[in-house]
Amino acid sequence: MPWSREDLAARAARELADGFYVNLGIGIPTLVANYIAPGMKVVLQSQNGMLGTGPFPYEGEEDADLINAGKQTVTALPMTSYFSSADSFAMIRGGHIDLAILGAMEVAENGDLANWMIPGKMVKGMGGAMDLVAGVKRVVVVMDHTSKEGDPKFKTRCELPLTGTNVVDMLITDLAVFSRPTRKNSFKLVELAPGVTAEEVRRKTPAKYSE
Amino acid sequence: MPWSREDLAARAARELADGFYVNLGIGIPTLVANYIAPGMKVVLQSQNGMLGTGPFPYEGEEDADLINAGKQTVTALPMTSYFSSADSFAMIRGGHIDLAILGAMEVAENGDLANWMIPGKMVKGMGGAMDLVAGVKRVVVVMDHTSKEGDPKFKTRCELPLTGTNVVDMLITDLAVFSRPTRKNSFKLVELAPGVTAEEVRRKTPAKYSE
Amino acid sequence: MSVATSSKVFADASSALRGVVQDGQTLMCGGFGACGIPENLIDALRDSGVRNLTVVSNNAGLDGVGLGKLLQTRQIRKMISSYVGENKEFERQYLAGELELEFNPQGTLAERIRAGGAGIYGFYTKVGAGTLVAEGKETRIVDGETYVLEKGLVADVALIKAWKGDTEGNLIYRKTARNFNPNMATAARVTVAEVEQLVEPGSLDPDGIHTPGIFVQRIIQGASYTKLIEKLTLRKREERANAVVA
Amino acid sequence: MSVATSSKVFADASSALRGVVQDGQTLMCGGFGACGIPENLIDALRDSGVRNLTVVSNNAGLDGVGLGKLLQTRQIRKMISSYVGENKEFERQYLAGELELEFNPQGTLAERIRAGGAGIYGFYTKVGAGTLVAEGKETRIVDGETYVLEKGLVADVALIKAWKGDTEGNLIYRKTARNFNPNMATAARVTVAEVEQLVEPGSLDPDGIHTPGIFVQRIIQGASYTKLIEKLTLRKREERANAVVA
Repeated sequence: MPWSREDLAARAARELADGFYVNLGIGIPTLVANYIAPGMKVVLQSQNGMLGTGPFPYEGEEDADLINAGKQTVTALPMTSYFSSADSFAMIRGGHIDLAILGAMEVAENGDLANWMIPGKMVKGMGGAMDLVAGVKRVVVVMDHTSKEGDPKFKTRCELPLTGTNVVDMLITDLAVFSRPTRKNSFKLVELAPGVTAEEVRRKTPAKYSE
Repeated sequence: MPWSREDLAARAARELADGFYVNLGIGIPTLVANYIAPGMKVVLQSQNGMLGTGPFPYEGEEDADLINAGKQTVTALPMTSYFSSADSFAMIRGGHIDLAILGAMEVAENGDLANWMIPGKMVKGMGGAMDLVAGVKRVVVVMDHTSKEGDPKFKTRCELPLTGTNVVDMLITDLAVFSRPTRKNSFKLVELAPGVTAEEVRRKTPAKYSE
Repeated sequence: MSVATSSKVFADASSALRGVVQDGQTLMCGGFGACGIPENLIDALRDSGVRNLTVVSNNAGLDGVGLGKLLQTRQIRKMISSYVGENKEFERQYLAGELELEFNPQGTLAERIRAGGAGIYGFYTKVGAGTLVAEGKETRIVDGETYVLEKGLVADVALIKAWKGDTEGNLIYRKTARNFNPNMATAARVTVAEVEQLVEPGSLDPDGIHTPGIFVQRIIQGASYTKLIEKLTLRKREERANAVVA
Repeated sequence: MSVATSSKVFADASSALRGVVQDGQTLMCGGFGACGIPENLIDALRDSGVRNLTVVSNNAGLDGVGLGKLLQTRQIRKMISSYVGENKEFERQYLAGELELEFNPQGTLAERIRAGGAGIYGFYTKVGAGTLVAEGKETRIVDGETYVLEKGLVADVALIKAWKGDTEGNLIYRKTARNFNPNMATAARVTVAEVEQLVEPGSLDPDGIHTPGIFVQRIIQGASYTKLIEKLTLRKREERANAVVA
């Protein structure tokens, strides 16, 4: 049985460690905040200019001046600080964030990532995605293993325009987890969703990886 | 009769205008603050990270955390703000300061300035001088027309290592004032100290200038 | 409060833009989504009728909100942004070829603006290397890493929104409404700021000023603020507040 | 105050440097002259006995003050500074060829540190073009202006002095004691901060924090502060307070 969205978020949360500064992308990555282990301290960065992003506000406590990078209302914590966009991306680009968890359209066997643009469709823009993958120490991607049409998304080469080259350290799909110790290594299958076989993953994965 | 140090400062102060943001160098330029016309508002920047530098403190009011770029104790004003060194020089380099008044060892007829280093002597460093001359909109230099030994300091070419090339807009010496409308023009003698003749200036000035 | 003490203070947004904005200019406009946008100045810019603008702003507003208002009136010729997904009129004009668009990665955009304000011609960044963003740009490889040369960005006018400001132009922003505002304030020939509270010099903590007055040429107290919330997201009262263990 | 809540808090300067500093490292050290220097950490660095250091600091201290202490003990091999005029022992070692020295224009030094912390490989600046500073560096001419390529600067360790800090590492500086400190805090693998007042999270205004805690790995409350005034300059009581008409 493939992993659900919640399962994916919970699995990604296992990549967190105590004391980590983390940036979570929009969608499933945002859910990761719900699976931080009790007692573990993880500080969330929002690239619009906030370190120490708190949970969503209770009704009536929302503040239009206090949003995350997904433009959702959030709250502050005692540790919170605010800064400009230039300072926020200096933090990101300078390698000060330990981990980013992001969604993807395609990942390639060499670690290339595509998650911002489908040619022919209206392009919304890359936002901070290119900055994050270029700057954050470790990038974990969470995505479905195949598209709704059943087309594989972990490929030999990305066909969509890239967000970054050789930037993915770990790929968590609804079927399996692929990881590599450094960006000089290739990916290895390290985990299967319950009931999913290595053979099924092999069949649905054009990307080369070791087992 | 050549201008005194105080005369030079007073003459340089006439280059100020209402609303100007100004950086004053060490020595005679610091004295310029005493000659700001009554009612004229001029804001002083200290490159160590302060905008709105106030007068020296009264005894007992000095604060070790509050100094100017010459490391002298100063005071704050209601308009004062503080910032980091990087932000301070972003302000300077970005052309936001209207005027810098600096001392010099040599000025050349092409606007080159030398004011930081004498080969063979112990070099103290350029501090912020190179940043100021490269970034500030208008640079006024105040210096003696000749050295103590009588050697001219407004020259065809600087012989000392440069602080900046083609950066001086106006030169005020104890004998005369030389100015140029833009850095594409050459200098013109625009003023003589009382009792000083154009002939005397000519005799003591290897630099080419118009009269 | 007395306004006679400072020539930077203007009575309202329209008078603050008079003689400053004109057709064909490049404008920077602060804000992230609808958060921290100069609402009053955008309205005044629309009312000024200036056209053919190039606007540098992280987003393009929503339909009828923020810069969306200037899209409806067709005053914008080109946007330099990182994300414009919230705006149907934008999409229509862009697909019809009526609007130019230059995408910059968000951090590259912020850094280009900072560089423009800081007198830096350009800088080398890994961001965008090997992607469409690097096309047509100089690159260099150092120790196996590819860096893209990105150039400083400056504007004729910056429209800035702050929380508090004094008559000297010193500004303090509030929470994430800060975003691009302080960077843009440094990068324009003329910066016009609107604030929720205009105060006398000495009222703001000099250690806490985000934008020193030197960067602000004109300032107004905004008439009123809508402060639209784009994506109201709430937590249920019974939910465990576990997003972060502080 | 409780220190058990945060692993960033150390008991004193010596324990904060333990396992962090070692021979041959590059260190950044905040301060402008004697203003805003990490007094306690410098003493602990001297006591640690590490040698052969490259120190990035705007100045080199005075004789027996600040970094001057490390010059006396010969722990510094090389300085990267903009101005070192206050130090006789420095001069002696330099003239004797015992000390290496690299001068950077003050703003270039600050920007190189910022670039290092911001993941920027290098930047083009007009500063130093046509001078000794540009020798051996790449330059480019754009619209008749010459720009010098300056590279980002990083360090193994940064020693930082702030006014207030919380146990999360958030820092606030006081007046002109800020100077290079916040920039250096971003540019080292390990940043150790000393503060005059160590407080609990939530005590500092989140809009007023100069250095977010992410940049600080270790923090101590300094034991005591000398805060030497280098050039005490006073105004006479009867003097006209006219330096600036505010």
